[in-house]
Amino acid sequence: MQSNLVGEYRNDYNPNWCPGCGDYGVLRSVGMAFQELGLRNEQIVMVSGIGCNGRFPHNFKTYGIHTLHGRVLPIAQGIHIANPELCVVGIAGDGDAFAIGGGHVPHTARRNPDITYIVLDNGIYGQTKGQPSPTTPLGYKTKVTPEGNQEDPIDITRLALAYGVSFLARGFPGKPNHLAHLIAEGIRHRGFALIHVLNPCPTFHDTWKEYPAKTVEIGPEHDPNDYDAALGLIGRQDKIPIGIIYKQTRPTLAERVRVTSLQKLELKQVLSTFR
Amino acid sequence: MQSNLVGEYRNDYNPNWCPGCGDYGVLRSVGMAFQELGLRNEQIVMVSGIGCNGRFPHNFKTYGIHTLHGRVLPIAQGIHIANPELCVVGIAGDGDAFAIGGGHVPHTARRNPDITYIVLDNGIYGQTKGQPSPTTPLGYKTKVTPEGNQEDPIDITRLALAYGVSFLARGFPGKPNHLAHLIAEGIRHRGFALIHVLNPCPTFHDTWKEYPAKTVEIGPEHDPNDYDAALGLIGRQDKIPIGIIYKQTRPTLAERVRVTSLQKLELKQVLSTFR
Amino acid sequence: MDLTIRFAGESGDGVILAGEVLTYAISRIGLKIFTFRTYPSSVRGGPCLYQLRASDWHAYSQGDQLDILVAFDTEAIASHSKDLKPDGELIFDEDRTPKTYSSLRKRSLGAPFTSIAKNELRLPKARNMVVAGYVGAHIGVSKEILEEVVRNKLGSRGEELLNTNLLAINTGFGLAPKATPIALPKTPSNKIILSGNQAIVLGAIAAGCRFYAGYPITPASDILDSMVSLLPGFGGAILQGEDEIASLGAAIGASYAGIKSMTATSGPGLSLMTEMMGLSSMAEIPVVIVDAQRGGPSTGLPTKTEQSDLNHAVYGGHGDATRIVLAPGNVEDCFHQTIRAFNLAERYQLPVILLTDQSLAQLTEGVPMPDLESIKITEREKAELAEIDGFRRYAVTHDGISPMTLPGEAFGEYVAESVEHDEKGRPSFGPHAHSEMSAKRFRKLTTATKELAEDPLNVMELPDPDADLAVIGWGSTQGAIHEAILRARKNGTHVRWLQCKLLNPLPEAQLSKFLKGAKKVLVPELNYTSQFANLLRARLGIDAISLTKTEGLPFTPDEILRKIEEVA
Amino acid sequence: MDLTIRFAGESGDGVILAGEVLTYAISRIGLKIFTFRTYPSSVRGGPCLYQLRASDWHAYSQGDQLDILVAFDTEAIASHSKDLKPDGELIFDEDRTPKTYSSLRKRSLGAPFTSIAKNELRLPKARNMVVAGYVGAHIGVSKEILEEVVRNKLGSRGEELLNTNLLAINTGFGLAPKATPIALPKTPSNKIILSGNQAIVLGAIAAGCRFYAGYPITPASDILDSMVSLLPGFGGAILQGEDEIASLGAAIGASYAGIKSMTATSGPGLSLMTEMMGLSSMAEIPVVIVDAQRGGPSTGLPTKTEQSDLNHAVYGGHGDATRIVLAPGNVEDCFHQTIRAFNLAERYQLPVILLTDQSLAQLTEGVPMPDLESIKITEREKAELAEIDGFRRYAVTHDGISPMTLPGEAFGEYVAESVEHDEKGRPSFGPHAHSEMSAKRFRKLTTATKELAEDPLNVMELPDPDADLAVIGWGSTQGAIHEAILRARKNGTHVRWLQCKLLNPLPEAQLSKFLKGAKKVLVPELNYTSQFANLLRARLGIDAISLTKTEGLPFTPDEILRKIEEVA
Ligand SMILES: Cc1ncc(C[n+]2csc(CCOP(=O)(O)OP(=O)(O)O)c2C)c(N)n1
Ligand SMILES: Cc1ncc(C[n+]2csc(CCOP(=O)(O)OP(=O)(O)O)c2C)c(N)n1
Ligand code: SF4
Ligand code: SF4
Ligand SMILES: [Mg+2]
Ligand SMILES: [Mg+2]
Repeated sequence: MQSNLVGEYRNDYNPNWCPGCGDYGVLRSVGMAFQELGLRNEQIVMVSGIGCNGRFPHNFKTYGIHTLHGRVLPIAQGIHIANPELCVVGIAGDGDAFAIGGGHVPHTARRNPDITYIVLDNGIYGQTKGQPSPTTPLGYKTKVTPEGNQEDPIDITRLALAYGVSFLARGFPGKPNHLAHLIAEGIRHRGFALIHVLNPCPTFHDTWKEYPAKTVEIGPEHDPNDYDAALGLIGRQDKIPIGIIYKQTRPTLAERVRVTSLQKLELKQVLSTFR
Repeated sequence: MQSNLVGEYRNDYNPNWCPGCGDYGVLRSVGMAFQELGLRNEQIVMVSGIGCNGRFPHNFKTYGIHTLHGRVLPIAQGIHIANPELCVVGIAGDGDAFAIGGGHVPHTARRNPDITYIVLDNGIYGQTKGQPSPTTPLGYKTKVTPEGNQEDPIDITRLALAYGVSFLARGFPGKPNHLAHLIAEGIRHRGFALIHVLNPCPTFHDTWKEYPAKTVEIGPEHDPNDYDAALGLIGRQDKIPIGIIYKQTRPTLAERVRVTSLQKLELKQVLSTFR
Repeated sequence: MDLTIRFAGESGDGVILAGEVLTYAISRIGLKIFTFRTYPSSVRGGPCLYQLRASDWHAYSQGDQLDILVAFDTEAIASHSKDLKPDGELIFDEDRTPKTYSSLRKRSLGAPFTSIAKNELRLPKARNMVVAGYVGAHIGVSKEILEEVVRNKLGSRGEELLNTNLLAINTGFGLAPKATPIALPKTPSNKIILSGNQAIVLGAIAAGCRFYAGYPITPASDILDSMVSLLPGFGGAILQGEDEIASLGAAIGASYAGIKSMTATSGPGLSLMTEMMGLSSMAEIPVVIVDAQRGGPSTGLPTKTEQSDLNHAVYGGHGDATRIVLAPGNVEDCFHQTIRAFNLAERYQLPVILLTDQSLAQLTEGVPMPDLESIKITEREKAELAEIDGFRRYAVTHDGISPMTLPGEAFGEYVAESVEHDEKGRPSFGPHAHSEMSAKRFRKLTTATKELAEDPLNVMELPDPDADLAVIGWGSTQGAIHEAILRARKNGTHVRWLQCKLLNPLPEAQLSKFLKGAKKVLVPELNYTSQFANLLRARLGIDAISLTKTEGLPFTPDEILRKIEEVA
Repeated sequence: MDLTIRFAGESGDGVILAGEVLTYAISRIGLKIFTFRTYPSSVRGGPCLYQLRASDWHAYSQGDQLDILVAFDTEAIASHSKDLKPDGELIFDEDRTPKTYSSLRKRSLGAPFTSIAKNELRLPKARNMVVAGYVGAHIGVSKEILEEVVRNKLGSRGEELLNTNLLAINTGFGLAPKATPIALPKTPSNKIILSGNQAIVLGAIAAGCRFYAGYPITPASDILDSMVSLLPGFGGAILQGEDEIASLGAAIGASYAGIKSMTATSGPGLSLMTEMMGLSSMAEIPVVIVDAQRGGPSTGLPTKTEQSDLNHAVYGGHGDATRIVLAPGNVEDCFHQTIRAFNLAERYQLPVILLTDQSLAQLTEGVPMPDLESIKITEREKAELAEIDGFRRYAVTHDGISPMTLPGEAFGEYVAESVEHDEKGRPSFGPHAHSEMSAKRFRKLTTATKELAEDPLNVMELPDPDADLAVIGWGSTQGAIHEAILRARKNGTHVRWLQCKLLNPLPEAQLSKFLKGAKKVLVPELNYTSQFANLLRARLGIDAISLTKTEGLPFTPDEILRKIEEVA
């Protein structure tokens, strides 16, 4: 039934992902989130980078822009400032978001644009056929690391908290309803929401078996408004918590700088001050 | 007397910083650190970015490279890999290191090259005459933020810990001996050492008065090997701690990937496998 | 009447402000003015220079030699005396320069400016205003006009500041020797005084720009600063990006969502923007990029002028990418070409690069008050919407221009694409899509060439069908060339001249027409590799004599005149 | 003897491996081989193609039409039948294609490959090897040679894998109809089979490259992969950068410290590297940059070929920046031009860009075993050190080349500079420093032009003083042009041909000599805007007829031949 509902947003585009790719599940969850929120198609702008997930927007009857590798956030911010009524959803891979595009994240977090940023973290460069990404686990063998990856992976949630993102959640396409809910909450949140998706890549980094055992849903005892509790949560060694990790209300970027139709100055007058 | 000692490394170059600029003090502390370590001039490579501090290397009778805005770390890593015997010292401003160059920091931290990275944080773009940098305090007025800066500044030490830098210290040119000691310890440390310098810019962001009252030296009760203690330390609201915040021993980048003179393969043989 | 005054001293002396006060005053009297300045490369300290040329004739450049040198210290005398005309005057500060030193010059005037500011006014910082008053009186500007200017500039900054500055001006005025050696013609004028950078900001606002994103860089940062002070008043927004890539990215995003957007940078930033420029070409999203060129390559000479980013503006970036390149020739032109840049970006849905350089960006000129009513604004072509089977954003049209929709408009949904695509914006890597879409994108430039064929903004011309020698220039060299041409003609040399402002696509028809019958072409430009001369050869087969200069400084009219006389 | 076989199917069918086994086998027999492949744009799924041309004649390109189409499924028949010669053969899988469908062709051969692999071998994945054995037998390759190849390729991957593959090959071999229609000449050869990317990696290692930094990007990523498997064995180091800027930065850093360094990328990455390339020019630090071009602009066509980064390679980047651009014409050339790239980078202390494209990077050819002893290696000029008053790193020399030192060498200390500087590398913004240093830097290119004037690696030529028509090509078009020229000559058409491998600075003397007496020049290239033709016009005033193709595919010899016949 849900997939029917999602149909309102889905078009006839055929994704060309490998069989079993986590992206299929995330796609469905995104559609479910739109459905849950009852968004109008034309109100949605999906901004993707380059990677296997780059063609996410093509699957929806919404606005979208398939940008460059690593540049989802700057472009999404421009859209948000230009028209804060839009629902701007960014999609990027772990490599796109945290290798080539990593420099944009802290500054986006500081500015707090009303953007939901879904990072599909498969711990690998899928599109370019299997090189290590910033989140590839230590010791994992890839074509570039035949003896196993020797660089400590980054912890996306730890970085997000250090950067001060105002909404942080983590989900898994193996739990599509839960993930859909997180995405919907991210969109509801007024500000920069980062959704970290633990995303299996059966072709180069298959975690379908691993995550169901490793992840645990965050319970109601966790107060997402508590920064220190959030820090504690992501520091857990035993399990990977999924759910809403952190949440904070702050003015958005557009609330501070947005384009308006208010014109206080007259150009003619301004010109005459230059005498 | 100290300035005499520094003379072994200083040349006749005249820095053109504004009177009272913090850079003068840092320059002296860097020389003192070289002195303390008894480094040979030719062993040192100073790598600077673009900013008021970009001409640091020119003041020393050492090797150096004045690079591009934001690119100190990639270039310094190449030097370190090519010749791990060198003492590679990076110098960059807050804008250079954490705005345009911010994307390189987490990946450098993960790789842990044996580089000492001195970030001269004056909370402003000095060279371009006073625009806000990523560390400009909230509410601070600049030409670009006439109503006061509205973006939360980043916390360099928090980012550094989230990134996993293996040595983190903070100093202040108002305490030149202390700062010199921190730099020397950073150079001694085998791995990526980030020295966060609270650096006054009397022209655009004068903190000469502010810091002596706000800073406090880290006492012997702090164990820099304790990550959580380090996190606690930088979370202090009352004072800004200066001293060695964190320290960890890990293999360096060059230890893992360095260029060697060992040649295990013969090109001729390799070629004949392509039949 | 043609008067060139240079103010020179240490950064921090207030050299620039003194010069500016006189500039505004002289402009109010009705003279043409032209000024430029150099900044020290360090933030403080280092020599600093402001040069003002005033004329009732054609003063299109900063001039060649000085009539008056106002030296704030001995150093300034040492560095700049060589540029004084043989009978030029030196005005110096007796407190800072030994009489013996200054009396080396025949004509020198001095007063103890430092001690007057310190002891009489008890305000050492106001020394520059004392000097301004002194010089003003000396060249025959009235006290009233000087006061008007100071009031207009400082009126909003508080009574106290205003009053001390007025006092300083008046004190200086009184000090000047009564015999006024220079008589200025007076026909009060309503001109406004703008730098190139300011004219660009005002032009952008006039064109409808409501989003500006930029990363600071000399000599483009003033644009960010001016935007901050003006754009919000027009309902616009500003973003200081974390780098140039983010800045251009945000501008493209905002434009995609329907707001006219701009960024400004200098060489290193333009290089960083290269990949993002390609996105604007491929996804067909209008955007305006200002490049205030400086000496290159690499970090180069941040505070010095050069015209060496032309190649990159025209050819830079991987792949075959569409773009339009404009280069204004003076401050007034900066205003109009910026408006045009927005119009062309909207019309042809591509990046438009506006090339200025440090000298044009930072010099000031008197500019006639623009007639705002006559300004024409172009908007992007909007698609008619209907719920058919999907909007064809990249519809293959005869002129290459495909109507657009904006996010928020129902039934106009589409994906703007960075990879090759079909008409609907869906990725398509087949041979047909790429050849068809490449042709469609470049058809826009063919259309532009047609639509702009007669546009007077493409070129500025002084034709002469009898002249064998044709000079073709571009960008900020306009003033120096203009003046050289007039002087050459005065000398009886036949020469025709065209300043090209549309650099890509080139206005081939206008160029051919202009060149008809010419035997030799001289192309003066401020770079090492004769970039524009090579472009003319590549595009039009013109073999030009190239006059280049790679010193980080503008041409003087004399340098160009000499070359004209040499090759004519 | 000239045989073109295409293997087509779905990605995942093992199409490529089947083709490769036959390639190696045929090369061992002594035929010239030439192969190319296309990848689907998605990671898995989508059509996939491997084409092999074998010849005892001049097979310089992938050929025009197919002698044999090996179709793994019906889809492949549908898409590729049109490329079969009228009397070409179709080999198909009876399990996947209805007989009726395949019998549309006169000459078709089928076997139930899928069910044999599944039921007889119990290894559905080995189907491709069954096909390889079948095709091998059909065209007359011996079972022994096929087995040798499989052993050489899979020997190190374990007994079991090897044995099932040998079994599959043999099974397929046995299935083929006994009457062998094609007789292959046999003169065993020692050639090695390399892709362009592999040849570059081996060339780099031969040249002394000991540091490679790169960021993955199609179609350059194979270089990173091959470097990983080879460079450490030679004592070298690899860094996968966080982006292209970091990768080139690390390479420049390592080179500054004395290690020959390289990076490789494709269009989008090259655009991102623009500013960093300028640093290499300004600071005079040798570095080699490989650009495996793909369709552009922007993200463009990642898996398709194009020659549209030439403009950027030659002109890209702000400021007047020195660089050398090379473009190898085939796989063997990739090896030698890469060595040369390092030699020139070291000699002239600047960035050298090596332009390949997707087709050349990923096609494979049989290459004569290189004579390693004859390879000449150039090292950067080392400074004589003495404790005088500071090392003049940027000494102004007559040839522009200033001797260098390396960190670690006492008395050689200096600061490599990104801003304009004096001889010692101290920032200097005066007019003199910039003009002198610009001239010094560009003098290196003048020196290069002189030193390389006669270098046979600059060009490859088939001259003909009597031919009015001259063809000038560059890069990967070499094979298709070569073949077209030979065919044209066979047809009696007079035509001369030069393939240019040194693109900046252009080998003007060789070009002029080659062109002497020619009346028309034809420039075939794979881009929309005739980039090389325009470069020739800009630099040499040559007005060329341009033959372009913008389909993401290489030229076929026939396309070029037709144009030659048309304009000759
Ligand atoms: C500037 C640039 N550099 C490199 C590439 C090549 N590239 C395309 S996708 C990709 C990595 C994709 O990894 P990730 O972002 O994790 O996405 P995934 O494919 O794993 O979903 C790279 C390196 C590019 N398109 N542009
Ligand atoms: C690519 C590029 N963009 C912009 C600039 C201009 N620029 C020079 S220094 C600087 C900022 C300097 O600030 P910071 O790094 O904090 O150093 P500071 O001057 O404050 O010491 C900028 C934006 C440049 N040189 N290169
Ligand atoms: S490579 Fe991995 S991420 Fe990409 S489509 Fe295949 S399974 Fe998905
Ligand atoms: S502007 Fe600030 S940082 Fe720069 S030299 Fe002056 S005081 Fe120092
Ligand atoms: Mg990934
Ligand atoms: Mg700073």
